[in-house]
Amino acid sequence: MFRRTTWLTLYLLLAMALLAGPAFAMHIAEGFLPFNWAAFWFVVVLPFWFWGLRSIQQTVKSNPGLKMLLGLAGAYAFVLSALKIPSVTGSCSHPTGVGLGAILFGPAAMSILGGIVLLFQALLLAHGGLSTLGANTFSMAVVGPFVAYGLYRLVRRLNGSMAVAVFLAATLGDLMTYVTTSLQLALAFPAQPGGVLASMLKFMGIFAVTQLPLAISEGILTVIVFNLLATY
Amino acid sequence: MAALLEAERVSFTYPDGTQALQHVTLSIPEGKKIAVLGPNGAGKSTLFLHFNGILRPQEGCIYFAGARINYSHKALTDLRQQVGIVFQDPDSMLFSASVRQEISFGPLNLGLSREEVGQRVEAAMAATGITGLQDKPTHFLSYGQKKRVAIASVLAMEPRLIIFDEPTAYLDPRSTRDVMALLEDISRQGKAIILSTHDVDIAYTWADYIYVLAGGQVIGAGTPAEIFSDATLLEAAGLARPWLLDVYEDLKNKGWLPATAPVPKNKDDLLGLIPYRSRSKLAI
Amino acid sequence: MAALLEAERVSFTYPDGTQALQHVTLSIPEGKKIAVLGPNGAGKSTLFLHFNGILRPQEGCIYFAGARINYSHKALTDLRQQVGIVFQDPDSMLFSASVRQEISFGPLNLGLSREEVGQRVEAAMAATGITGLQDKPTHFLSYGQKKRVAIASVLAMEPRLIIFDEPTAYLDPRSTRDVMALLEDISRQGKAIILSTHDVDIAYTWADYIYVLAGGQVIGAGTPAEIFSDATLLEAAGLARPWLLDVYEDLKNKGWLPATAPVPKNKDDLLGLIPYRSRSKLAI
Amino acid sequence: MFSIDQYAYSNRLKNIHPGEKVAFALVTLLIALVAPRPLIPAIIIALMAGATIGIAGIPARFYLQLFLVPFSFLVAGVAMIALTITSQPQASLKGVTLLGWTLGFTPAGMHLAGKIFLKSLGAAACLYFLSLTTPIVDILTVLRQLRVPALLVDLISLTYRFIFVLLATVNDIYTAQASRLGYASLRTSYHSLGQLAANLFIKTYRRSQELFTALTARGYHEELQVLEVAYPFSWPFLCLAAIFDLVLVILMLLT
Repeated sequence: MFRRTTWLTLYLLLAMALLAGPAFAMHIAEGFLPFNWAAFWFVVVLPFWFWGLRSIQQTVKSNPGLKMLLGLAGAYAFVLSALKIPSVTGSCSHPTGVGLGAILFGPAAMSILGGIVLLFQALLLAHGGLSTLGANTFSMAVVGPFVAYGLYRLVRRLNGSMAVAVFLAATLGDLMTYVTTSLQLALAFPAQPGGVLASMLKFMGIFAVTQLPLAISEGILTVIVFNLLATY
Repeated sequence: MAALLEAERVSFTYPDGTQALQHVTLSIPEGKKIAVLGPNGAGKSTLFLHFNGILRPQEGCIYFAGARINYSHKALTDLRQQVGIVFQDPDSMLFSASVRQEISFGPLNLGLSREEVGQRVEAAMAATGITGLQDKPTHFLSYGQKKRVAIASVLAMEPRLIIFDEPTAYLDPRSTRDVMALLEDISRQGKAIILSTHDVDIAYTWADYIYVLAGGQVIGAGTPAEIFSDATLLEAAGLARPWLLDVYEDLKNKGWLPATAPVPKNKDDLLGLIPYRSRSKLAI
Repeated sequence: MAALLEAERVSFTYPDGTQALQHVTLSIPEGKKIAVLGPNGAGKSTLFLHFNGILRPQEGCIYFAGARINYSHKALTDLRQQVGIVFQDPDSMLFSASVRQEISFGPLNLGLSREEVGQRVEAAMAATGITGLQDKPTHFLSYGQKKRVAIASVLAMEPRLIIFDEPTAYLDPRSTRDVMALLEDISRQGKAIILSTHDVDIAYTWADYIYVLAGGQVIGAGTPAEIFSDATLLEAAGLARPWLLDVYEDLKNKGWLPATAPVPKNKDDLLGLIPYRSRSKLAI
Repeated sequence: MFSIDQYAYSNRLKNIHPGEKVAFALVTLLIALVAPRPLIPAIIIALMAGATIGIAGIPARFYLQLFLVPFSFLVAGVAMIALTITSQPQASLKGVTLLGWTLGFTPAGMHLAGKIFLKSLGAAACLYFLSLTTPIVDILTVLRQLRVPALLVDLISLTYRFIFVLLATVNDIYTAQASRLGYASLRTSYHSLGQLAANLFIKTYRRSQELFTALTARGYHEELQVLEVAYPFSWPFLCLAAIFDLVLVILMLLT
């Protein structure tokens, strides 16, 4: 009897998690991380914020109009992430804009812009949180953009086509974001038997189903956007 | 006159709590020129978005060609083909790389053949006089040209009713004249037109029938002469009177026009009514 | 009348090759109401950006209060305090979500004390009638209200000349009236005003003097009566004639007004010119 | 456009000094995070809900709906924490065994999951108290007073203002596309969305240039200086908040 209930609960929980919304599923919710880990990720992200701010400061000095552009770019990223993309699986989901932003503005600016977007998602939309701002910034505004930007540059250097470079950057940037989130959760909550690795597999398992189609959708969309931007 | 489009007690409140429409009932006859007047925020744009199914009434219903809209995917596709909207800001209507691509967007989404689409694009460009611009990127065009492209992009879908939301706002006088002439052409082809405008002179001269909206309600409906002779209505809607009527009234009050003189429809009518002052006339 | 601002053979070409201004020479007298007319793309906005030093003429020069602008940091700060611009789209002018903070931006840039800034903000809000909006965020305001905030943000710098770029575009008749009344208030305080508009009726009635731009050149300059009686000029600039003049001319042609009758400045003037038809008058 | 934002400007605690609200929310959030027992987050939820609904006047229905936002993440996350997969059978493990691997729950895992769930809701209650009672404009004031770099505050402030402008633009473009059947099928939807994102970017770029021009015309030079609104300190609020947090801390140390 207990077995069956457990099974049922497990099944229901999984179904809910999958159906209830891949929307913003990657944001670690407010208060979810223990204090030590929440603080740890702030410490990790801090140098990137310093670096990003310094790099913006330098460009703004030589070109004061850039401050307005970056401020509006933050709004752009926020608005973009509020759009719904129809996924190949039929459900709807929100793009992260990680790849697009990284290629357009570079990873340094993205660490700041991404952090600002996450702040507003927490304050205006109740997605994510203040205590998890450091962790979420690390996965979505540091790792994702770095991977995306690095891949984009790499493929372009290897004479890969623009479309391939953009697609790989956006898709893998997106995927690496959720791998990072899984790692963050696994570090905070290692499995009793099996430790961090087992825990990470658990979290990745649940994200893989929701995020893989989304990552591909976002890759396709980003390619379309870049093709159009190239005509301007 | 058969009604092409009807709204019956339509109410709509936005998620933020703004009550945009309250029990709006009105009827757009086939092939006629209808002006919708009212201050900013009166609910005109919200009403128009109901006419092609972008918004769905929370109360009441919309009828197109006698049938109640059922909001199925197919019904919406049909409706949006039949009811075109030329939005106020051409910049938010144009998103393609070239003029030709822009105009083909709608017809392609209708699932027409490439040939058919090509023909429609040609026809729409010819009708709006932009054939010469077809290969230009849309963002290089002047404001007036963009407006024409926006109109062509709706024309190419061959709708039976076209809604123009403030088509002359921000246009210079010559472009305004051109756009109004284009509207006249479109009307002559038997299409119904709804025009929203703040220019009372244009509305008075152009419209067959006028609806006045304020605070989400229809507060007046009638022929231009009826609407603009109702001082209370004009005050409530913050509308001015067309200068034509002011001069006409003044001339009548001062005894130059007989009390039975027909109300002039445009400037030429009015000036035609004014007699010459000559010795022979003075002798009467 | 001393010229407050002068442009002398100013030419400017954008980096993309668009020749926006060609040898533009004009003069704005202190405390007067100047209208600048011309089609979209005539170079009006480019000219205005020269007036407060955002753009620097590639040829020719700009004089403010008799002195040639030297484009040093200090000179520019001074110039921008003296010459304010209210741009057409308030959403591109307002950077802050707080009305009060928005208006305080300009005065703070002048290096005034916090107290002085606070007083100026209050005064500017009172003058534009937006004191009641100060606690609302910008994104809750209507288009017309944002326009007022934009005007207040310029007023707070206490400039001697304010440039209004299409202040009535997209506004409904009542808001248009309100904005024009506000302009009248500002003018009465002795400030010079430059207004660009497509509304010839407004320009005719409002302006002391008119410049007509087309293709980056000044193609006409004169009093409203002079400008609008020059048919060739109106045709070249794509301008319509104010209806007031049409009716006036017709009445004159038909013999109702003496050839020496003063050209009416507004509707009341015109209607005042039209005599009553009475037995005694007919007997003359 | 965002209900939370609307309430932030219209709630009954709007005129309390923003510094006090920020401090109260963050200190309580911290207590929720470090509290070892589930009792503390439970008290925090109750009191924050009371303050937000009862004192600030936020409708209860809307407030409860807000807790549904992180719900899918919480349920999935908590389920994964509770879930144990192992090949070494444990006495306390209840679940299904397949091919020698057992998939199930242990009482310890369930307990931990429940604790985290409650703690998250407690923390969320603190976040919601802040976001529902304190307008972003006021939060920016606090950031400036805390000597956060001006550049960062300017960027946050610009982002906030233009979120609304760009959302209106997105709405216009989307409506125009949908009117011409741009979202009639999956294929056209992708194409239309791509156009929307690209166009929005171009418009964003142009707007930033226009804004720069307009601000330069008003004497902009490197910094977006503005006059701060001076809120008086509210001693009653400050005292209540301090007492509340103090009680929580004592409770935490005692248990």
